[in-house]
This record gives sequence, structure tokens and C-alpha cells, in this order.
Amino acid sequence: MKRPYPGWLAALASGAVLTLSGCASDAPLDTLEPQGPISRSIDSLSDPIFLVAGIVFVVIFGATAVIWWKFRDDHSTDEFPEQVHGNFRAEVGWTVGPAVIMAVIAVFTLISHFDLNSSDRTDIQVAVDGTTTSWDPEIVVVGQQWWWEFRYYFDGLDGVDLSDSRNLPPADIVTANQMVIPTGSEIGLSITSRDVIHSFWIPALNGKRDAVPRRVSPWKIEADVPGVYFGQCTEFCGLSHSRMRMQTVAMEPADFQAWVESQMGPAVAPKGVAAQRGQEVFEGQCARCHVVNGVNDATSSGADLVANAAPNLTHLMSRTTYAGGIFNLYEPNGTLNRPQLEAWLRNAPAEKPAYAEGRRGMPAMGLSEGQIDDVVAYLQTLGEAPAFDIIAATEVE
Amino acid sequence: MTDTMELEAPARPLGAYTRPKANTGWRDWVTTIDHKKIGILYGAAAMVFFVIGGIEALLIRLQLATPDGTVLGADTYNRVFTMHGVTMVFLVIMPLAAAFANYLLPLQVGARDVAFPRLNALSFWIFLAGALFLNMSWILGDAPDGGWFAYAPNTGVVFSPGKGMDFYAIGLQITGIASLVSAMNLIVTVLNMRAPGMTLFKMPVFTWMILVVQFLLLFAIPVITVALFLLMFDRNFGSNFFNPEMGADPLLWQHLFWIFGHPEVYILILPSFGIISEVIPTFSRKPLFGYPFMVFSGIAIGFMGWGVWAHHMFVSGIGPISVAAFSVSTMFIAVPTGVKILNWLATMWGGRVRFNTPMLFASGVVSMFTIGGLSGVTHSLAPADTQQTDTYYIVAHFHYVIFGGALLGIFAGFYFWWPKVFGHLLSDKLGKWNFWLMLVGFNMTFGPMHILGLQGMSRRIDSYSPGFGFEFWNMFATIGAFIIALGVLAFIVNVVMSARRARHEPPVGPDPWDARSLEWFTPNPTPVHNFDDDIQVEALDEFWHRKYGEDQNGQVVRVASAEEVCQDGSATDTHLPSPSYWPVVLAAGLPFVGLGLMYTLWLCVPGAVLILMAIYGWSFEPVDDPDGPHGHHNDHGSDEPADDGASGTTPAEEAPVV
Amino acid sequence: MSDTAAVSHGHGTGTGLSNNKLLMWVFLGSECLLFGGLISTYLIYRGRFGDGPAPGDIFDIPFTSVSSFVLLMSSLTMVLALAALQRGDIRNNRVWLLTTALLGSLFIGGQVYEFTTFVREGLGYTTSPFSSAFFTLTGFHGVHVSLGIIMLMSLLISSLRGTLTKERSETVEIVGLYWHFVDVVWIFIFTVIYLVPSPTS
Amino acid sequence: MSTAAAEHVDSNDEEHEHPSDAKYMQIAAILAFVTALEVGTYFVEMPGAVLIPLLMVMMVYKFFYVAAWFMHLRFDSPLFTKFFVTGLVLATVVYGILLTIFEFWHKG
Ligand code: HEA
Ligand code: HEA
Ligand code: HEC
Ligand code: CUA
Ligand SMILES: [Cu+2]
Repeated sequence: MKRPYPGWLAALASGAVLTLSGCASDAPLDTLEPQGPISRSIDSLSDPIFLVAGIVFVVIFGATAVIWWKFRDDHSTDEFPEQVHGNFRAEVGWTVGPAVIMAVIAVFTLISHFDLNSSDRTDIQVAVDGTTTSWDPEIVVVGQQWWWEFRYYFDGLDGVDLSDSRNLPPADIVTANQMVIPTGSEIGLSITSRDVIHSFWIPALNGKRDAVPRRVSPWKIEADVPGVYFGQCTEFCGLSHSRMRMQTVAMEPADFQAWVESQMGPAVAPKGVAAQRGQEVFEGQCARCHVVNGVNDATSSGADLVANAAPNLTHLMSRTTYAGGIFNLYEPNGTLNRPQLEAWLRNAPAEKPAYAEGRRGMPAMGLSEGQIDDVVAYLQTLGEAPAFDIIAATEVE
Repeated sequence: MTDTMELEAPARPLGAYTRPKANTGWRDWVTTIDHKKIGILYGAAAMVFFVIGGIEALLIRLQLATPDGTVLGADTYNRVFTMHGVTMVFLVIMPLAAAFANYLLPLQVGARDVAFPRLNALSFWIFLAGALFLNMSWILGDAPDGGWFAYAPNTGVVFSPGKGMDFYAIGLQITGIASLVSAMNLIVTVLNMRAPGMTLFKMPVFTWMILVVQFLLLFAIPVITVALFLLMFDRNFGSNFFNPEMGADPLLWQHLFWIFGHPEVYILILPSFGIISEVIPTFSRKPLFGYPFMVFSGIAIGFMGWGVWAHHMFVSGIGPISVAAFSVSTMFIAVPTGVKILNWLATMWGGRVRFNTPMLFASGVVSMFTIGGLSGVTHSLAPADTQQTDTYYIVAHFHYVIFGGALLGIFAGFYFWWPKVFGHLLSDKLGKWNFWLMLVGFNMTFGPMHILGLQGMSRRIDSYSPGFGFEFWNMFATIGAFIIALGVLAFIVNVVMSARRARHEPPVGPDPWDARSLEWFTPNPTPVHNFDDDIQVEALDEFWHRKYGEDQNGQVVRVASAEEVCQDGSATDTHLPSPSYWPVVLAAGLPFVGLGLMYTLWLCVPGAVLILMAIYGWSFEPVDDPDGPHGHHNDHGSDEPADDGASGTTPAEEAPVV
Repeated sequence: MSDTAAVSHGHGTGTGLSNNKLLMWVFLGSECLLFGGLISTYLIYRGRFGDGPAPGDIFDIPFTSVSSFVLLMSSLTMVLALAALQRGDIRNNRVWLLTTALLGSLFIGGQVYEFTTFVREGLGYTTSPFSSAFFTLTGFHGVHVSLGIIMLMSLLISSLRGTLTKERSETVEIVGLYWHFVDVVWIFIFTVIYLVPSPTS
Repeated sequence: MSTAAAEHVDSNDEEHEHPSDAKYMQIAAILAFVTALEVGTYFVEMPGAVLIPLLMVMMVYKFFYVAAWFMHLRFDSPLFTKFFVTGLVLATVVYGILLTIFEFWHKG
């Protein structure tokens, strides 16, 4: 066996880890490409530790390579090597050495950690009902099988009781799977769940925080520049865990203002005949789970779902993805992605696995094709389409 | 366990309870209470489950090879990865460690058997009963689907209404009993049964590491038992331990699970550390560098392992203070582990290293485990872990430590001790194929997972969409997994071929590797009675010291051949404990009780009958069989097993308690 | 039994202790973690009684004090049983074994009574996290006591059959260790669960 | 684990001095007395800061009395004590941390 140990192979691989993952620009969930100050501070802690690990790695593999190279038995001698039983000083050395290295790392970690868990939010001005109020930007994030809800309370969360996540007080804005935030401001999050444990994660903006039923966990995010930032539920939460994604849409503050204004309004009565027929179907079949503000505000009966909630559809069209952020609502050219939406209404569990009979996920509604056309027409009246660049940015494929 | 405790022993054998005599055939295997055969049984069973767990892994890899995979549905996928994790941890690595511990520990301390041979058999059969029980869930169509750490409330009846999580909760309780019984047994064995002169600090490092592991099991198993009991009560009797609707806190499960779970990962790795601490000095022709440091660092790892559990919960919302404390405590686990790695390197350094297959695997552990350990350290920085947790970066970490650490070490042990157990060597040539295929396949499979994880690929997802940059490395990893499978296949081929070849070849002789510790005093394969005579131990590595001395220049010189030092296995006067039916009968009762709790309580009846019958039979079993193979009692003092019913210093009418 | 034999054989190793006794102590070390887990669960949940009865409302301290006292005294009779056998006093050994078993049964009887009273007062097993934790903890302890009673009865039967002799006093000692341990756990439970003031509704 | 104890074989000179029945009764009387004190606290108003430490002290006192005398840890091999105490201390520390996390630290 005259072969050097392929330490170089592994060394190469680890080098590849750092480079390849660092420059994978087509990886929207990449953890090493921070897009805001919070994730950047995590990154600036991670990078040096990767380096330290890399150095230790090189030392260990270097030593291994030397052993393979130099101390291999080449049958040139019968003599026994020197019988060293140990070396107290060396051993104390490599006990204390790593301890010191770790102690130094610990200091930086603690600084970064407490920084990550503190908040310094400043108020944002938003127009609510025509008057400008200042809002301590904090959004309530609610996970349930298998989609996310985001609730905005512009009077602040101080008086809001979040302890019973299945009966949350009415909010100013309720949206699903796409959270909209202004750029340049730290946004606080209050994360909870209506059923099992989920985990909220937008890698470009911050690390994860679990959504635990009956607990409200604080977290925060911040984006430098406008854009669509992808996320994924990362705590195993049952059947469709893999299809529980989300996006955060960061807008210039002015655009955010406009968005808030458009979201505050209730649904307008549909005009066309088909859409009106669609609304009837909706009120008959869908309204028992879905809320459309102005139509059935508080009447949805949660009894049909374990989580006691389905996505609020008032401004459905202002989102670009749906059903846990896995389907595009629009074609790349900005027109409605009709086949997918129809398929969803025809048989949702076939599109996204669910336990509808166990009251988790959207059931197959058994609508006729005509009804589906009508409902689609109705849904199209719910909210206005977002800016084209947002549509373009959500297209993953 | 107390409930199996025999409270009394009869003054005279009752005719109906004669002990089995079979020495050959399947009867022998079922009733044996010989630690060596039990070790082999553990090993064989675990390897079967390794292939099952491996096939599950291959299914995972096939599903993930391409985006939007359709090999398995979401539901099946969730069951497959859950069972893959459960199988590999509880039914493969743990019992493989038990295989080595059972076979070698008594030999390494120079004992006739373990302290309680019948309890030892009981442990194995209970393990097997639990393992079959868990896998029965596939046949009954409802494998567990909550992930191996089974976070509440996703595993409650509301969210997991099938029977799967019941199989999990009850099955792991059963295997837990096995681990606990065997832990108690081995602790007593090490403390009480050592050969004359063998002080604790003359014990081989393997024995030490196994001892530490038994203490970890002793204290960790009850914790998961509590958790599993509570889960079982929640699911079957409507209690509210993990039901948030009634005001429970789901984090309680996480704490209980990981208080067990983190010590558990050291339970997985330390046996392998022990194995390579035997292999490396042997093949480097040098004593282990810094024996006391090796022992103390093992103990330190065992202790520190209890103070870090919440590093699995950095993002659960346990509060910044707790996270900070656990983050820092976790970092310092790198210290004792680092001592081990560096001491192994120092052992090899300056040696004359023979790279036979066992040494290849051992050297593989040193380097591959380091990669996994280093990624572990990157997780321990809580802020960094918020990005890493629950991604493939974690999957990469734990496969590097478990596959690259625990499993490669176990393979080193296979190749090293194969002649001890079966009397012939495994082929070195095929062994090298085995090693290189596994090493290359392993790095191809799990290396890219670092990249995938940092690119944001979550774990436990049955599919991913194209466009996230996951395609290439997933396909790459899947190819790697099949190369690992080839490596495993090479091992199986090697086992079969070597056994065939050995039939035409002379036996391997007493000391194929120029080894160092006590087990090599016995001939290969080890005779039923182990040692012909007690060995008076004077030094660490007693066997080696009997072969070598020093000349006046301090040079090592051979003073005796292995043949001279080894015993010839010819002793015939050793008393051998008789086999027993009852361990297997008792174990067979447990799955019935489990099924009864799940389906209909009536099924508990046959289970209870079997168990009671076994306890009764166990208690009234004649202490010794007069027609047994060896009627002679010789006085062996404290290294005589206590529950064979006939230990030398135990007068027959004074039967032991257990 | 064989503990001193090792030494007299000149084996300079091992602990010189009986395997069986060592086994029991190792087991008891393990049991600490089991009861610790259950007690912690109880402590975490004792304030979570929802709409059901609260611990502070429902505990009957005088009653539990009496049954705790009964269990405590059973430890005395247990040790007397052992001492008797070690002297070779078979008769007193039997008397004390029987007394111990009876005291244990009395304790269990008290527990059954307590449970039924609680259930009547609206505290079922499924009422709240508190109730589940309470019944599970005390139930686990009760099962341990019951197993102990079975062991004591087996000893008694063995004694009546004439096989429980002075030489086998170690068996009694080992069962005694178990029994005292269960008592010691109750000392803990009694203070921490009953005497430390509990939340009321 | 406990090296010292395991090496320690000499102190094993047969039958340790076991206490007499009277001694056991005496211990039991003390235990009964402490139990009475414990129960007594139930009938006396006391601030928690006093009561709880008091109860704990009495509990530990009883605990060690039973362990030392009835379980013979006083006379038996220190190895037994070590096993038991290891389990006890481990349980206390680990579950103590657990309870602390739940009681004090888990809020943000
Ligand atoms: C064999 C099993 C094993 C072993 C030995 C380890 C060892 C370690 N593990 Fe690992 N771990 C697992 C099995 C194991 N782990 C499993 C199965 C999981 C996932 C469970 C799940 O979620 O399903 C996990 C998850 C896991 C997490 C949680 C990740 C998450 O989910 O967010 C963390 C976090 O801190 C962690 C840390 C560590 C550390 C610090 C070590 C240390 O012990 C490593 C120490 C070793 C070294 C550091 C290398 C050698 C040292 C030197 C050469 C000295 C010099 C080094 C330095 C100065 C850095 N592990
Ligand atoms: C304890 C040890 C252990 C071992 C040895 C392994 C071994 C392997 N694991 Fe492991 N794995 C875990 C423990 C282990 N795993 C755990 C605890 C989890 C977490 C589970 C959870 O999240 O709940 C996990 C999760 C896990 C995942 C993530 C799943 C997910 O999150 O969605 C993946 C994905 O690739 C994976 C792959 C593999 C592969 C390819 C191997 C390979 O190394 C396997 C090699 C073995 C073989 C290939 C068998 C050889 C078979 C033959 C030779 C027979 C050939 C016959 C036919 C092909 C018919 N494992
Ligand atoms: C029993 C409850 C239930 C009924 C009835 C129901 N839905 Fe749903 N619907 C859901 C749930 C739950 C989801 C979220 C599914 C997911 O993402 O996994 C959902 C998601 C949706 C979405 C995607 C919303 C988003 O932003 O992600 C649309 C659109 C939708 N439903 C339309 C309808 C229409 C139209 C009907 C009636 C024809 C209907 N639903 C009836 C429960 C229901
Ligand atoms: Cu929600 Cu995973
Ligand atoms: Cu861990």
C-alpha cells in the first residue's frame, strides 16, 4: 500500500463546501448570503468559525497524511519503534489549547447571541383609516398545518392577547404565506402556532425560530433592499411539512405604505355575472373555513379544521403564491396561472398532500367545472395584483 | 428489573423444570446463556437491521435523487425516515456495541462470563422482541411517522391518529428494558469479576469506554422511559402531558427526550472510541499514548454529556439565558474529544504502522469523526445554529459522527476480532475494498450534505422543487449511498468467502495481530469456558508484556512466542452454567403486552401468562443440571457468574437473587 | 454471600462485594432518574389545572400524613425483619416481614381511597395536566410499593417453606433496600408535593 | 468511576457491626418526630421563604437517616453510597436545571 492518504480529497471537499455554497446564486434559501443586518451578524460569526474548523481540519488531516506517509510499516526494519507511553506536557497542552480556543469563540458567540435576542425597533408611520399612526413594527406569525398566517395589529401588541392562538383577536391585516415588510427597519415577530410545532425561517434575513402552540416566541427580521426572500418551515410538522414554505416581500417604505392601504380595505362586491355566481358558491361552500373581509368577517366556523383557521382570502390576488407558497398564482408574464388554481379547487389534496378527513388541510370540494370557473372569476376580484417585479421574483423555476 | 426478581430458590430441583441441555443447533442458540454466543446473536441481529435501515436509507436517497421525487409518497417517506433513524440508532449501533461488549468485556477483564448470564440472555431477547415489535409496524401498515425524536404534539392522537407512534412509544420502552438490564449487568461484571491483579487502571480502554457507556445507559434510559410512558398515556389513556389544548407545554417532551438524547449520542460513539483505542496501538506497535488521559477524557465526555441537551433546542424558544448557557457548555465538549483524537494521532506518530483492514477503519474514524466533530462545534454557536438547525448541514454532522465515527469503528472491530470469534481472518483484500468503497461512498453521500444544508435544504422533506439549487448534490449523494451499499455488500461477501476459505486452511493461530490485551490469552476461537486458568494481571496490556521485554539498551525484544503465552483451551474442569429457556419466554411475552395496550387488552393475557410462567420457571429452575456437560464445581471466587445458579462460591441451596 | 469469599480466595481484585447487592444499588441509582423525571413533570404542571380542581384545594394533608407515617414505619419493621434473620431468629423475621407487607398494603389502601375521593371531587386522570401528572407520579410510586409487597410475600412463603435461612439473609437485605428506597422516594414526594404549599384555584 | 472504592478491598473483614434493634427503634422515633414537625408546619402560618427551606432541610434529614441506617450505607461499602449518590446528584442537578428553565428562563 504505497498510497498517500487521500486527505487532499477531503480537504478539497471541504474547500468546496465553502466556495460552492457561497457562490450558489441560484439558491434562494442560501444561508451564507445575508440580505440584512441581522443575518449578516450571524454570518460574521459563522465565517470565522468555519475558518477555525478548517484550520483544525488541516492540522488533523496533515498529521494523518504524515503518518500514512512516514510511519507506515514498509518492512524495512524489524525494530520496534520507541515505546512512548505518553507525554504529560503535550497532553495538558492539547487539553488547554482547544479550551482556550473555545473560550475565545464563546465570548464572541455570547455577544452575538445576546445581540440577536435583543430588539431595537423604531416606530414606522403607517396610514390607518386615513390617519397616520406610528406603529411599533411587530407582526404576529402563526403556523398551522401547512401554511403560515401573518397578522398586523397597528395599535401595537401590548393589549393583544395571543395566548389562545386558535382565537386570536381581530387584526388590521391578515394575510397568508407572504409577509410584507418595509426595508431598512427591524421588524419584530411574535411567533406562535395553532396546532403542532413549526419553524419560521427566512435565511436571508435571520435564522429560525420555532412556532410552538401556547407559546409566543419573539424574533426579528430586517431586509436591506427590496426583494422577495424565500423561507421554509423547518420543524417537522407532519404530512406536508416539505410544502410549507413562505416568502417575505420587502418593499421600500413608501411602497409598504401603499400596500398597507390596499390591504386595509374589505373586499369589493364583484361585478361580472360569473363572479357573482362564484361569490354565491364561495359563501355556500368555502366561507365555512375561509374569511373574506366584508363578506363573512367573523363567521367562519373553525370546527371544520383542527387549527380553527384557513387562509384569509380578502386580498388573495395581491399575493403571488399560495398554499404554503408552493404554487405560483401568476404566470411569469403576469397573467393568472389558471390551470393550477383550477386544479387546486378541483382537488386540493391531490395537489398538496393533506389529511382532509382529519380536518387538516383543504378538502376536495366536489365543485362542478362550471362552479370552478365561477369561483375562479370571483377569486380574481379579491385584491389587486402586485407589482410585476414581485411576480417575477417569486418565480423559482 | 425488580419485577423479574426471583425471591426465592428451591432447595431441590423440581422435576418439571429441568434445564435445557442442547449444545448445538438452534436450540442451543435460543437457550444459551454464554456471553460469547449472546454477543454473536446481538451482532447478527443488528446486522440484519442494518441492512433494513440501510434499505430505508436507499429509499430516502432514491426519493431525493431528483426534484419532486415520486418514488415514495409524502406519507410513506415520513415513515421511512422515522424508521430509518429509529432503526439505525436503537437497533443497529446500540446492539452492535452490545455485541462487542458482551463478547469482549468478560474476556478483557479475564472473567468466566458476565455477572448474570441469564439476565444477559434476557437482555438480548428483550432487545430482539422490541426490535421485531417496532418493525412489525410495517406489516401492520402503520409505521411511526413522527421523526426519531417525535416532537409533541405532532405525535399525539390528534395529529398522528394511526398506531404508528404507539409502536414507537412501546417498542422503544421494550428495547429500553433490554439496555437497562444489560447496563446493570455489565457494570457489576466490570466491578466485580476482574481477574486477580487487574485494577481499574489496568483495564483496557475498550472496557473503560463500555463501562462509561453502561453508566450513561443506566441513567439515561429511565429518562426516555418517563417520556415514552407519558406519551403512551397521552395516546392511550387520554392524559394531558403534551396536549397544549389542555394547557400542557410541548417543550416538556423536547427536554425529556434530549436529556436522554444527548447522552445517547455518546452512548453511540464511545464504544467505537474504545474499539479503535485497542486497534491503533496494536497496529502502530506502540502502547496507547496517554492511557490515563484517554480514560479520564472518556469519563469527562460522559459527564459533560449531561449538561448540554438543550443545544438541540436552540430555536425552540427556551429563552436567551438558557440558550447561552447550553451554547457555552456544548463548546467545551470539544476539549475531551480533542484529547482523544490527538492522543490517537500521537499513538500512531513515530510508530511502525501496519495498515491492515482494522487499522484502515480505525484511521478512518480518527479523520472522519473529526469532520463531524468540527461541524458539531459549528452548531454549538447558538446564533450560527439558528441558520443550521433542521437543515442537511445537521444531517451531514450526525452522519459524519455516527457513520464516520461509530460505524467505521465497529467495522474496525469486526475485522480485528473476527479471528477471536470465528477462528479465521477476514480477507484483507476484500476488506480493503470494503473500506475504500465505504469511505468514498460515505464522503460522496454526506459531504455534499454540508453544501445542501448551507444552501438551505431542510431535513425531513419528502421532496424539493427545482430552482433551489439542490439538484446536483442530491443526485451526487444518492450515487454515493449506492457506493456505500457496495461497500456493505463487499463486507457480506467477505464474511461468506472467508468462512468458506477457512474450511480448507489451517486455523489462524493464537495471535494474528500481535495484540495486547487479555482476550488474546484464549485460543481462537474462544473455547466455551474462556480461560483455562485465572490470569494474574501485572500490567496494562498484560498479554503484550508477557511476549515482550526490554534488553539492556531499552530496546523491545521478544521474550516469548504467542503460542507459549496463550492458553491452549484444554481445560475441562471448568463448571459451565446450564442454558435456560426462560429468558426467551419472558421476552416473548412483552410484545403481546404491547400489542394488547394498542389493540385490545385481551392480547395482554397471553403476554402476561408467558411472563409469569417465565418468572416462575426462572425462579424454580434447578440451580444446576446434574447431567450437564460439566458436573464439576471448581472454586472461582468472585469471578464466577452469580446467576447461573451454580457459581462456585454459592452453595447450591443458597441460590442468588437474580 | 460470596462477597468475602473473593477476598479469602486471595483475588486481589473486584470489589469484594456481592453481585446481587451491587446490582440492586446500581438499579436504585437508575431509579433516581426515573422518579426525578416524574417529580419534575409534576412540579412543572402543578399549576396547570385548567378548570379542574387545583392541588391546593384537594389535598387532604392530615390523611396523607397518616399514610406517610405508615410507610415510614414499614421501613422500621423491614429493617427489624432483616436484623432478626441475621440473628437466625426465623420467627421474628416472619412476624416483621408480615408486618411490613401489611403496613405497605395499608399505605396502598390509603392511596386507593385518596384516588377515589379525588375522582369523586372531579379530579379525573384526564382533567388537566396537573391531574395527569399527579396520578402518574403517585401511581408509579404505588406500583413500586405493590411490587415490594409481592416480593415480601414471596419471602414469607419461602420462609414458611423453610428455605429462608440465616445464610440467605442477603435476599431479605436486597428486598429491604428496594423497600427503603421506595419509602425514601415517598419522603420526597410527601414533602415536595403535599407539604410545600400548592397553588389553589 | 469510583476507583478508590473499587480498589478498596481490605475493609471487608466480615460482618460489620450491625446496630441493635433498639438503635433502629431510636432512629424510627427520630424519623417520626421529624415527620411530626413537618406535618406541624401545615398548621402554622409561615412565609414561603422560611417554610420551604425548612421543609427541605427536614426532608433531606429524613432521607439521609433512612439511607444511612436502614439501608446500611453507614456501614456498607462506600461503593454503594457512590452509586446511589451519583444517581441522586445527577438527577437533582439535571432536573434542577430543567425546572429552572421552566420556572425562570423560558420567557424572552
Ligand atoms: C455519535 C454521535 C454524536 C457525536 C459524538 C456528536 C458530537 C457532537 N455534537 Fe452532535 N448530534 C448527533 C450525534 C452526535 N454528535 C445527532 C444524531 C444529532 C442530531 C439529532 C437530530 O436532530 O436528529 C446531533 C446534533 C447536534 C447539535 C444540534 C444541531 C441542531 O439540531 O441544531 C449540536 C449543537 O450543538 C451538536 C453538537 C455536537 C458537538 C459539539 C459534538 C462534540 O462532541 C464533537 C467534538 C469533537 C471535535 C470538536 C473534533 C475533535 C476535536 C479536536 C481535534 C480538538 C480541536 C478542536 C477545536 C478547538 C474546535 N450535535
Ligand atoms: C445511527 C446511524 C445511522 C446510519 C448508519 C445512517 C446511515 C445512512 N443514512 Fe441516516 N439517519 C440517521 C441515522 C443513521 N443513518 C438518523 C438518526 C436520521 C434522522 C431521522 C429523522 O430525521 O428522524 C437519519 C436521516 C437520514 C437522512 C435524512 C432524511 C430526512 O431528513 O429527510 C438521510 C438522507 O439522505 C439519510 C441517509 C443515510 C444513508 C444514505 C445512510 C447509509 O450510510 C446507509 C448505508 C447502508 C446500506 C446502504 C445498507 C446496505 C444494504 C445492502 C448491502 C443490501 C443491498 C440490498 C438492496 C439494495 C436491496 N439518513
Ligand atoms: C374545510 C376547510 C376548507 C374549505 C371548505 C375550503 N378551504 Fe380553501 N383552504 C383551506 C385550507 C386549510 C387551506 C390552506 C391549505 C394549505 O396551504 O395547505 C386552504 C387554502 C386555500 C387557498 C390558497 C390560499 C393561500 O393563500 O394559500 C385558496 C385560494 C382556497 N383555499 C380557496 C378555497 C375555495 C375557493 C373554497 C371553496 C370552493 C375553499 N377554499 C374551501 C381550507 C378550506
Ligand atoms: Cu410546518 Cu414543518
Ligand atoms: Cu446533542
